Amino acid sequence: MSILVNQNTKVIIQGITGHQGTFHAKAMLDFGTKVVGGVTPGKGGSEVHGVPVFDGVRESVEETGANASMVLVPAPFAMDACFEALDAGIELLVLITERIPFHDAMRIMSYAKSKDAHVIGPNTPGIISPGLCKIGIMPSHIFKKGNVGILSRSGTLTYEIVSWITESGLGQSTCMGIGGDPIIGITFIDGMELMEEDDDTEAVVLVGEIGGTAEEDAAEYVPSMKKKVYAYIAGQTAPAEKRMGHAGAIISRGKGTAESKIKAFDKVGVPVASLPSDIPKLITG
Amino acid sequence: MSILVNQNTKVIIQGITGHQGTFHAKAMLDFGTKVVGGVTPGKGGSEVHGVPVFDGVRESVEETGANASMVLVPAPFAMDACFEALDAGIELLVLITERIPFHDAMRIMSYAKSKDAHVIGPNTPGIISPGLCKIGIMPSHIFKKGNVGILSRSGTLTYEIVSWITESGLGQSTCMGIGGDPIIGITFIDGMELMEEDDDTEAVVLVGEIGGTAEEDAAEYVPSMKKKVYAYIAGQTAPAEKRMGHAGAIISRGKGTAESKIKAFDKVGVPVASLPSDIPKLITG
Amino acid sequence: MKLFEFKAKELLSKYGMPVPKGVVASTANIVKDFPYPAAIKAQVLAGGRGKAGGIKFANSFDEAKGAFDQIIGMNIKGYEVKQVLVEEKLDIAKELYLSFTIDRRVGTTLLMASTEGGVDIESVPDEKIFKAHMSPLIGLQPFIIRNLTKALELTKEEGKKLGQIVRVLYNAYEKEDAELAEINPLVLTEEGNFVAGDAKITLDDNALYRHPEYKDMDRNLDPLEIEAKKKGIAFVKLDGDIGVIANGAGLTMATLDVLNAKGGKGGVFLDLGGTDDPQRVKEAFYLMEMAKPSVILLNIFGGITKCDTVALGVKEALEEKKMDIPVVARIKGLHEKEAKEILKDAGMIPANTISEAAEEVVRVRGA
Amino acid sequence: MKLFEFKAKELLSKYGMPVPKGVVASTANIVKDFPYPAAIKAQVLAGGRGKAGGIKFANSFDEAKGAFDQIIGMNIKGYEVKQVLVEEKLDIAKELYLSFTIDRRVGTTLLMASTEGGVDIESVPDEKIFKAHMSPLIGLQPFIIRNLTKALELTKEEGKKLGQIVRVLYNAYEKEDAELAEINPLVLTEEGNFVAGDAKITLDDNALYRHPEYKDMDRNLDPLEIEAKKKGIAFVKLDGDIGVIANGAGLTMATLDVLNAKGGKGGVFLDLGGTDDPQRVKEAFYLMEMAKPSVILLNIFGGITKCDTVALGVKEALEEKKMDIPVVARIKGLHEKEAKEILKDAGMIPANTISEAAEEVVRVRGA
Repeated sequence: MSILVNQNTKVIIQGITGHQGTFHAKAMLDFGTKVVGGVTPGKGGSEVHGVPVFDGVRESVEETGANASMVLVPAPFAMDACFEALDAGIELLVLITERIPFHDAMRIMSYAKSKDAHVIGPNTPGIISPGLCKIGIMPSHIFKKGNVGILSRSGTLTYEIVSWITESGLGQSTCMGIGGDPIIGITFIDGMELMEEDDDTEAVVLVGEIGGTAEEDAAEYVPSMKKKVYAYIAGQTAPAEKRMGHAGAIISRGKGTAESKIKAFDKVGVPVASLPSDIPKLITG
Repeated sequence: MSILVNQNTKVIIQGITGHQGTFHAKAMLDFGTKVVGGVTPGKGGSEVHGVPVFDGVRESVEETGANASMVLVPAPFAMDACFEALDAGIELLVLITERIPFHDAMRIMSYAKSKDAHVIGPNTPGIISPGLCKIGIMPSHIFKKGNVGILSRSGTLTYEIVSWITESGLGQSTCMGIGGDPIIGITFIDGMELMEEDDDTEAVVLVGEIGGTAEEDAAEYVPSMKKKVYAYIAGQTAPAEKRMGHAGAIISRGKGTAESKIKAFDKVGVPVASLPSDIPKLITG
Repeated sequence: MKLFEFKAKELLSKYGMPVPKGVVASTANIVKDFPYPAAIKAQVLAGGRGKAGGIKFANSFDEAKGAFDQIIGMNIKGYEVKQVLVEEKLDIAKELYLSFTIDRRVGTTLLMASTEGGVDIESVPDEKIFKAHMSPLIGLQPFIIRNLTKALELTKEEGKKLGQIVRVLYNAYEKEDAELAEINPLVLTEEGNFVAGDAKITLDDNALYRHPEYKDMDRNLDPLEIEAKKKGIAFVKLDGDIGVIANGAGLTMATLDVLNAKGGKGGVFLDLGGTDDPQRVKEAFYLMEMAKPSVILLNIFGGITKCDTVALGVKEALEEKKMDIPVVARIKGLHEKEAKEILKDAGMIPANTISEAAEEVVRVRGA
Repeated sequence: MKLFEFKAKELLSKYGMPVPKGVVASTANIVKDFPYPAAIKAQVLAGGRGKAGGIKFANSFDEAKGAFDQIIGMNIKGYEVKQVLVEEKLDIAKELYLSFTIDRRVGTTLLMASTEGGVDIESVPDEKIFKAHMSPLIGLQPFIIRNLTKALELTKEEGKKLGQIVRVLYNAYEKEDAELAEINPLVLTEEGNFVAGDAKITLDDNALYRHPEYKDMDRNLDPLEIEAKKKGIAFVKLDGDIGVIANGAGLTMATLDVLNAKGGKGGVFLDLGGTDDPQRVKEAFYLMEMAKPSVILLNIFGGITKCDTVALGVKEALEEKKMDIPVVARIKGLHEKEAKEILKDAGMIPANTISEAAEEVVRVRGA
């Protein structure tokens, strides 16, 4: 098993004909993901790596039975793309797009909730269950089927950690980027709940960073879990009031420090790695 | 059992200090409904028939644990009252208010759906399960516990039919007014689904009227039910393009005629009474 | 409330909708200086006026005058033409259909558009109509316009212009609390611009309190219906001669149905609503009297409403106005006995059921 | 992007917010004709300026001049005061707090209000703060204002006026894409009117494309940070002397953390993002050079990004600018081998892990 996606997930890519869209359509197809269609207004009728392109999402859903969409359209058009997908009945949105205005993100999340749909992201590398499904832009080759579940606010840092896990001989059940923005869909807690129920996941790794209270909230949830949780926090030496690349990674008004997050994890017995490469060592003990 | 309400439903009344509010608070208390509070902005701290009045819904929910609300506030303020209730976690709204603008009603229904809450109405007399709970303005004394479920777009016409049912020796499981407006929450079909599952309901009576296609839709649903369905349609001799009192009761652009509704019921074997008083005769055969 | 074409266009124009240059007139002389050729269009709240001869074309003032004389005073589906819209004639390249309505089935707004404009949308095959529902929580979004443009197979340039039209129409529909905002035909001119050839707007009566500017607008209603509306009484004039009063819209309709089934013919539908205030009941009876019915059928189910106070109102109305119209009364429910006494006192004919009352009414009328 | 107080007030005023009469000045002479008494307020993007002596009062131009000279050029939490706001002095009856912010925890807007205005809201006890979340699908609704008015125990008259203020602030917050719109204190004057005593507005950087009017606004950023922003590179100046470049914000932060743990001190945070375009990489290195770090730590994880093209960009940058800053490079992933060759060629010091690289950087710097 896996969380949120599996071998039957049928995916469309909104923005498939762009540079990124074409590249990752291929990568996802190579991985084995059921990419059943793409959407680019005005490009309906064409194909990308054999995948049919449609002008609108409803059309693509009607023709292909897609239930998930990866959104790669530029930030100014992302809200519209999400609304279109949600109105067409898409149940899982993987919102790769960065720099979506916060007010747009709030509208997207609220509307998705009203439709009982899930949103991963925005500003996420996506979700991958090795051997089953990848919806995202992660490098497939670093992953290996296994029993470590990973939830992360980051991209490359996750790959760094994943590659250490894979090199150590362990593998991943599902690895999900929850997104580096302040307003996101699925949270650490949502992911932990799903992983707690997932038979394939034995341990959960949280890759957090400064900003917000997502890690503190996650720590509060840990005691209700049977599975072991590990964490890494980036930004321990970041200054206050400076946005560290990610829109969500900012210590503002004294909130969101790495110190507070590590303390919260310590309190509930979650080992916090001091180096990304330490994660597999913590897991194997 | 019953549908949507039962002996544990805790009800607040929004607009309790008005003339109607005070009157029906008493009637509902006399009936045995758990009226736990009322809301009238500016009247917080007072009491109506021993029921505490609050200034806001959230406060009332926090203090009383209410999960349902009867809304009696005037039409211009109804949307706000509904939003307030929904944001405070109310799960069932009984929207008695008439003449709510259609655009407001659409917003209320969509927002309620986004909160997984139910709305009965607007322009409904409410819902009653004799012996268990009444949220509404119906005359309690005409009802009797029994096994006929009633779903109606009307008020007094329903009472007329209910009194014939009661006089015939039969009784009611739940009687719900779905509302006389074009935009309503719970539909005939929603009610039929619930009644099909309800152990206390043996037969379902639909009291329809001209306008819209609610009866035709209901007829389409009938074959999937095990329980017997009966119907009455008001407005068989109403002219086109004239609103017959209810905002929803209008034959417009050739749609919504009684003829079409009766035909739809005939097709699926639903006996349609020609007089309100015929309903119990049809049920008992 | 339905708006006349010229009112609808006036309203849409405020929101930025391109409409033809036009003048409303009740006498031909007003449009002497109009730049002809022009279309002369009857202003009535009924469909199919074209077929009925309510639209003519004129190349000069003289021709316009002739057309005017033919159209003014015309009767179209029971409505007398009192005003005429003289409008610039458009160079039509295409005629589209565009509308926003409330879809009661889904509980949200439905956008419909078609390349088959200029005819009744009911007659257009379904596959030629683009339909999209819109959640009021997000409103009209760009993707809907995109999909619409594609479905109508418009050029990019046309699509862009149509998008603007769609936004304007939606804006008006929402801001003005309309039940229906329809442009049919939406004309694409030879110059490549969109213009509203016709416009139908129905405003939500329930929301008129938010739009007091329409309060006194000609409703094309019967004078008694206007009077009733002012008093907040549901009153509908019908073809027959028997007045039906009941409490509750459904019950009033049902009473009318039974009456008709028994061979009577309803002339007035009057719903008292939930009131048992004798004063309101009296006002309702005064209205009924003004409609001059041959007989009145009164049907009261007293659930919360007290029958006796209703009866009291009726009695007082009959006495004060010295009404000699026979009244057959069926009254049931709360304080039924007292009510029956009062009605007997007032000389009304009693009945126990709706059927009985209807039969009695037919008998009394025939007598 | 944070706005200066005077800019925030200017913006809010456009939406109808009452603000004190005021003039922004960088020299005292500009405010010769101001109707004193006045408040003289340092314009800096830092909190706590009152305590730091950045706010003074003046009864005359002479006094104002004195205050001016004291405040201008002052350093408040690292920010130099370059402008001063001279503002009419308010007759304060009450000081309230009012703000809208994005609550990332809930994913919706949070309204906060308190009667304890004029102090940092963090220091106000929770039970003295009214909080309400608002779904963006329905926005600010009357019931929220009603509950707010009640919670603040205002009179009906005051509540009505406050309602207007709340609506104006929400409107500005939403329309301008703000992350934060805060009025603290919201002054209730002796005459019974509300006036924004101070205003803090943070606009969402992601939404600035919708508000081009703020494009060139003084950001109080380091010149290099401004340069980087223009190029779309995430670049943050830090206290130390070592430049850290990595790809991805999380990885760059992690690299910085490891470096600091090993005794180094980061002077620049530079996130290359997902690019492997040598031209972009070169631009980033030019920026880094301008920051004059003692050593550079390059950390690339090539997942999708190809390590060799990144390496190529680095090499070209070093060569073209004839940079003699030592670079310790840890590079891993796609085309790792080729990349290592290129880096070796360019004279960079190789490392296998982040820890190793950090240790090497500290060693090189010390040498």
